[in-house]
Amino acid sequence: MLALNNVEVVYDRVILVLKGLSLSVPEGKIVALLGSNGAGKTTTLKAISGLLQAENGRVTDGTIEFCGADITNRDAEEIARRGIFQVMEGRRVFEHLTVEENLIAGSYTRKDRRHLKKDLALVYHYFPRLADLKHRVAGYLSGGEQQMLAIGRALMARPKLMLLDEPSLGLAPLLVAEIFKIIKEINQQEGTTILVVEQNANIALSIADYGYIMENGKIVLEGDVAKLKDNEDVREFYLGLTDVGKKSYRNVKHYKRRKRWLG
Amino acid sequence: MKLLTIEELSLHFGGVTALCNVSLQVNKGEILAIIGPNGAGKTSLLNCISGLYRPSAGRIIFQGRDITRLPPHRRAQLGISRTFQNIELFKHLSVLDNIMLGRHVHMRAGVLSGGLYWGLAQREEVAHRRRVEEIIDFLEIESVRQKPVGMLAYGLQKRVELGRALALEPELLLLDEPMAGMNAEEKEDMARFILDIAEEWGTTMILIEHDMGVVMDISDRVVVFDFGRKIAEGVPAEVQANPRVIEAYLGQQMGVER
Amino acid sequence: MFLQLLVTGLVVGSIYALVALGFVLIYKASDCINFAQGEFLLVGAYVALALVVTYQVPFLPAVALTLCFAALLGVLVERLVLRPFIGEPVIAVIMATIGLSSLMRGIIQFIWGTDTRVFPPVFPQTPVQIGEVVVSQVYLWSLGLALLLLIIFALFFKFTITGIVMRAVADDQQAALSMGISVKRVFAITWAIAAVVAAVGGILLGNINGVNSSLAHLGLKVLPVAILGGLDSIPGAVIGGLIIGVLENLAGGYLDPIFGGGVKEVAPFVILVLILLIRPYGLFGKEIIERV
Amino acid sequence: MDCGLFTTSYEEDMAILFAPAAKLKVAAIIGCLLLFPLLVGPYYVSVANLMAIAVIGALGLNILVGFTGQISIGHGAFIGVGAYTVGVLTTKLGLSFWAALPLAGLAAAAVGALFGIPSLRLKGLYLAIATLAAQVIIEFTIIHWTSLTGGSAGIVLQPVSLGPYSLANDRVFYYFVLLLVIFAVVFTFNLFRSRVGRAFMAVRDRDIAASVMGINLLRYKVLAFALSSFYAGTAGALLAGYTRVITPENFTIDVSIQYLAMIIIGGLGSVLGSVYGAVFMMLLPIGLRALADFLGTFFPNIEHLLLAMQTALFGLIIILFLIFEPEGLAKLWKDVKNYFRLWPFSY
Amino acid sequence: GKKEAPSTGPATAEKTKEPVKIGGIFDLTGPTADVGQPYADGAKAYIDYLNSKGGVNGRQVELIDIDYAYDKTKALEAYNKLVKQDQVAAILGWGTGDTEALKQMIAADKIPYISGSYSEGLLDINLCPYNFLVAASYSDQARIALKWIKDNWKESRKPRVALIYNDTPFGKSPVADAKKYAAQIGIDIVADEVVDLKALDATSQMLDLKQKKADFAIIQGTSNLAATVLKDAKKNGLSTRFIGLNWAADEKVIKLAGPAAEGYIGVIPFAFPYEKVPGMAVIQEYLTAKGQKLEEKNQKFIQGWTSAMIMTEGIKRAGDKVTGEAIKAGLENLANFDTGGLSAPVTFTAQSHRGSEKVRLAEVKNGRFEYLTDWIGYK
Ligand SMILES: Nc1ncnc2c1ncn2[C@@H]1O[C@H](COP(=O)(O)OP(=O)(O)OP(=O)(O)O)[C@@H](O)[C@H]1O
Ligand SMILES: Nc1ncnc2c1ncn2[C@@H]1O[C@H](COP(=O)(O)OP(=O)(O)OP(=O)(O)O)[C@@H](O)[C@H]1O
Ligand SMILES: [Mg+2]
Ligand SMILES: [Mg+2]
Repeated sequence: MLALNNVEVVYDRVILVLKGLSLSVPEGKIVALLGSNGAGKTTTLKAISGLLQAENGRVTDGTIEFCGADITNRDAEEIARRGIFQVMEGRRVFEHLTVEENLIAGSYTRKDRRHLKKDLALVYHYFPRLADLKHRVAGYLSGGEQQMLAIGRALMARPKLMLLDEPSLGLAPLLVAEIFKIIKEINQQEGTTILVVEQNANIALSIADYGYIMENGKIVLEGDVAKLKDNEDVREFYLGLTDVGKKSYRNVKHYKRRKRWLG
Repeated sequence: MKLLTIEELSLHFGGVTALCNVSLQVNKGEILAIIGPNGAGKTSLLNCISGLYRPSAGRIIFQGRDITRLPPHRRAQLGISRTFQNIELFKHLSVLDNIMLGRHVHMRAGVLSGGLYWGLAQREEVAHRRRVEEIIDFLEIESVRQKPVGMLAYGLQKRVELGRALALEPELLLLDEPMAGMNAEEKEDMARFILDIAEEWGTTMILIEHDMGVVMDISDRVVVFDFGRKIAEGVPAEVQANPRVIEAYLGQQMGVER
Repeated sequence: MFLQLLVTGLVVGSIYALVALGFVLIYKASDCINFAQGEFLLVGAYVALALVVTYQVPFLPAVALTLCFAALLGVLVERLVLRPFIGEPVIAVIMATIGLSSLMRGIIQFIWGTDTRVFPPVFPQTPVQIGEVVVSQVYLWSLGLALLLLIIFALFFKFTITGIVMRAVADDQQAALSMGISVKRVFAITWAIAAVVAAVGGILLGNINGVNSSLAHLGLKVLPVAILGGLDSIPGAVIGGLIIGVLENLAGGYLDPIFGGGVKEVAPFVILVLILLIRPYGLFGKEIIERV
Repeated sequence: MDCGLFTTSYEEDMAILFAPAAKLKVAAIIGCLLLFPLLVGPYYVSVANLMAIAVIGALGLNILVGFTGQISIGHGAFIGVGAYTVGVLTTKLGLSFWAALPLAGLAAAAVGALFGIPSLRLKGLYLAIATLAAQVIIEFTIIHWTSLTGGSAGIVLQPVSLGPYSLANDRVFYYFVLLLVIFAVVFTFNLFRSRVGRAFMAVRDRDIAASVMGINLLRYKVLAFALSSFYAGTAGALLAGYTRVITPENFTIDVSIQYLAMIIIGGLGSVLGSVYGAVFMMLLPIGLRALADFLGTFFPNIEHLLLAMQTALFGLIIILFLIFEPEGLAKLWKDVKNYFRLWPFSY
Repeated sequence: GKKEAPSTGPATAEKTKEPVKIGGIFDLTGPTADVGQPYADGAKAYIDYLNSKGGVNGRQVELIDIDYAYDKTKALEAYNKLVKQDQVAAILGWGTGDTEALKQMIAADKIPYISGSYSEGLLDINLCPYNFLVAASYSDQARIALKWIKDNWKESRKPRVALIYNDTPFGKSPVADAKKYAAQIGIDIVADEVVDLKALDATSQMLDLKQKKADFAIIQGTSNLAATVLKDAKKNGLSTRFIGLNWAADEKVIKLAGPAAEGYIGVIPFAFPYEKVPGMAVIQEYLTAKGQKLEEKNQKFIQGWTSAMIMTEGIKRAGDKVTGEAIKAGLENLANFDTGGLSAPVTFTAQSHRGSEKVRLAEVKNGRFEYLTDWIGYK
């Protein structure tokens, strides 16, 4: 459904961030994109959704195809119209609008307004909490509530492909579990294809079908979730597991500190 | 030894109750973790302690002194320092300047002396620069010290923010989700810094964090909030087994994991 | 005298409200103040004047044409001048609109000179007598028109999807983009509407005693109105306009003889500062949400 | 080429000019500035003098807007406070200009600080409009406090002398004001690499974080207003001493806007940018007039057109600048320098 | 600035001589541009005319003019440029405020200066030895208007007069003198109304006038101000009669105010284009040669023309040495100088630069100023 081929992205004409990245997202699946900080995950999503331009970035090489059409360097609004919806990092709800107005704004690209009521009901079905908060100003919601709103807003657009950028950021464990449960539900019941970027590898890999790991602007590892979970490095660096099971942050400290002193 | 005592603190925003009758004690030298669902009032509590929010009722006592009505900068002078949930660095300034700003309360030079760059101002700049370089070494950010922080990667920015808070040489350091958005490896680094600070500088810390692994491992005591109220308090293992905490925050899975 | 000043204040205030509406619209959609609003007003007045006087177009068609022209101009200005500033800091945008005002003023001066020009009488010249108070009919028209437009816009922003989307764009342009909202289109619409509103104000004002470059000062003068009401509040613009209109006229009437003129010009600003000290976001402005 | 410089101590690392090449460059520039009035006629010296005064004013505004992030549309009025202080003190109280000069700075600083107080609660556009109110209110006071200020007619000063020299002499004034400008530039430079200046920038970038780092927001914001107005007041006093005619038109909102344009075109938050911006904005009308004269010899009618378009061009240039070089002349200059530093190895 | 180069220089030998440079500081775009533009046109036209007739003493005159937009700061800049850069011998200036502000420098630089301002303040021969007023001062104009009011007053009570002016040195110039004189001759000044030069609204001022029941109001301003006042007076049903001093009374007021201008009285120091006087024939001839029409010019054009004529007459009488001092002496040599009926005869002496004390009063009847009086003074 979505395919990136050898994509290169440059910011401000000089900063090369993506260095020939390729990945593909099959229809109806959930794909997880993992990677360390600054690897370029957000950049990848922005390259897909066309938001790069707003930050003075460009795809300088390679192509991005969506449903067979080339969408490289197209306008964000056009791409959104084609059915790609990005839920941005840090939630980015419209602070001064109420929850419901936020959701209505989300349905902007829908041609038929007749389903508005139904769509709203659907969102409230997935996120009952939002129904209670309908008339609250979004800027004052707590982090988790804002995250729900951001995803709900995406649902309103009925996208074919939903790009999620770190949906678990700053959320309490219970909520993280809940949100990922809902993401899975949306994927299964609405058939929405999902590309999710996450730091919390555990939970991401628990719902994804396929995973990519990127470092430094390139994909370094990819494969079925099961295969990834078995990989040594993934276990150590992303899942925080050692051979003996979960390692303790206290122990890490002594080990690393010794290393620092020696080095 | 009590460093900070919070008595019956309440905070309202219009109809919203962010904090309700919260009482809490922080002992000198400990790492106290605060956990709780989103919107439970954790950040609001830190904001009250650092003076950004003015509580509707209650008292905050720091080192035996009632600071409830003091403005933020006075509290900084008393030795309360913090980091923020969403990085709040001075984006256009270099790493060095950001951390130098942490030294602000320890410096004296005024406009005239600074503008002439003569006497006090010059001596002071050099002396404090030395302290700042130590912090930079400690946090392992030597290579980026001259870069504007706005250009740095997220993880590095988090470190710079910690450095800036540290430069104040606080008695009490408030950390609001220092590990949010980090991967396992970076979390390890951050955990190491926090433990080193506690050990080498003896700084007391209040830590908000959603990653239970981290909380369990590095905190001495845990306080749990829900809907603006304190619902549990104790050593990590105790809290983790508390059914109320499991229900409100951890969820079944997390609760039983250990 | 008091009654007369009060009534004059109210009707003048309604024109202020109308012009302030232009500020509010643009602020709502793009978080920026358009310092060239006064020049838009002037263009509207001059174009209508040229159509009526030079090309002998009857008044109403001339107004319609002017409004179309204003809309086009708004779109054009947005496209050529403001578009590159999407996402730039406030000060750059302020300065750009200041530059725009200078540019427009120069061009206007080049085309129409600096002389005062007068409309052939459109509204009946004889004033209306209400009790002991005399009001000229143009003012009554403007009062009615201003109120009508204000109601329309208030409803528009609350209930239409375009209105909601415009507010969304003001909050977070990038997020709006990511949802397929065409920020460019929203801006174009906003500027078009703002220019049209300004043109309406310009035509009304031009009909009072004629048109010259001093009409553009109204832009600056009305800024306190917009701020007083709260930069993003449509009811704020109305109430701010009326308050300032009345207070200014009372101040002018009673204090001008003491100070030797000019009180009318400062009074709005003094009132403004006092009110801002108590309410930093004006009477009805949205607070800047600052959470850490 | 200044690559490969190593420093061995923090003192050295923190010096403004530690490279010999930089020292040489500065010396050369100062040399040129010293020679300038000997090479050109009095008219150009007088233009340079007004420019120098503008530089001081622009530095002040940049401290407030560029470095501390408090938008002000009232700078012209603060300059006026300085000018009128000199005017009143010398004509009404018979003080000498030299005594009045520092007092003018202080008076402006006091007024600036007063209008800076709302900055604690007002942000962004609301603050900008509050400073606009300051502009209008001060202007009103100047025009209507006729007994003190001479109202719209203004004040005419007696010529000022500096020992045996008269400041009315363009060259004498030039050297005097040049000294002040150099001092002001260096002072500003230093300020922003030490405690107070850094605090200003912190307030600009994120005031909440600044307060948590122990910076007293009210004090520093008001201080920025006061300091900025001190520069403004000094500029005003110099203007009064030089032109000897003070009238309200010198200090209108247009002047405030012109100063804003200077620092934006020069570069917000850049000391040298203030200098470039002031020079550029002062040269602009002269350049336009010269261009009109020149073109007029070929096309007799175009000069009229160009003159009429002066306002328009002013606006256009500002817009184009903002679009194509939003960081101002300072950035442009840096780019050019960088280009040539690497030349011929630039790619 | 625009250089008035001769279009058709007659004698070739004389062309080799250096032209005499004079400066012009005009308002073409500022708040007084309504009258400033035609004035500047008139002055430039006269210089052009003069050059086509061979200039003065065989030398061409070059008028370097600068538009200062009624801004004293810009006037200062312009003055500096004219004196320091162009080294002009004399200047045709414009406003009261700027001329007053410059007077110290004018005296120090010895630049003969004929301004469009007829402010009494410029007549102090010790302070302003180089300023010359070519027409009755504003104070004199106001006194004449007051005297006329008094002379034509029929009722037993004192007439109530209001003063309407703008808040500039120009506007305020006659106010104090007028009040003093009114008290002397028994007239009550009942109100001071301040109206902006470019104002488009004077409602509150007119309401005040109405309340104070002013019989007359004397306007010191320019055409625009006068027109706004007349229109708002009519809208608010005032019965006050308005008298405009020099700059507030010309054809433009009638054009702008339309029917509201009927009955408006002007204090007129210069001739209207439609008057049949010898000086007008010259202008007619010049304009025809240029393909322009006299009917399209207004009285302010005549005023500019006449002012330039008087200035160059001074230069002519200075002889070959065109220094400021010589031109001053030349001007002080004028005694009952006849401008061809374009203004009252002009006399300057070393003791007084009050060129004239006489004006005519005219009233708007059927859209045209018609004289009520001959040249009169107040004494
Ligand atoms: N607008 C920009 N201009 C210049 N450089 C940028 C810009 N945005 C991002 N970068 C740089 O690109 C690199 C990748 O950034 P990106 O945000 O894509 O990383 P990420 O993988 O999403 O990291 P994180 O986990 O921290 O969100 C970083 O080094 C960053 O500094
Ligand atoms: N400035 C404010 N104005 C209004 N309401 C606020 C403000 N700050 C916080 N709140 C409200 O107070 C409550 C507590 O918020 P707080 O930010 O303290 O939560 P938190 O525990 O830090 O949550 P999270 O884990 O998401 O950061 C929330 O309901 C929030 O909406
Ligand atoms: Mg990211
Ligand atoms: Mg929080």
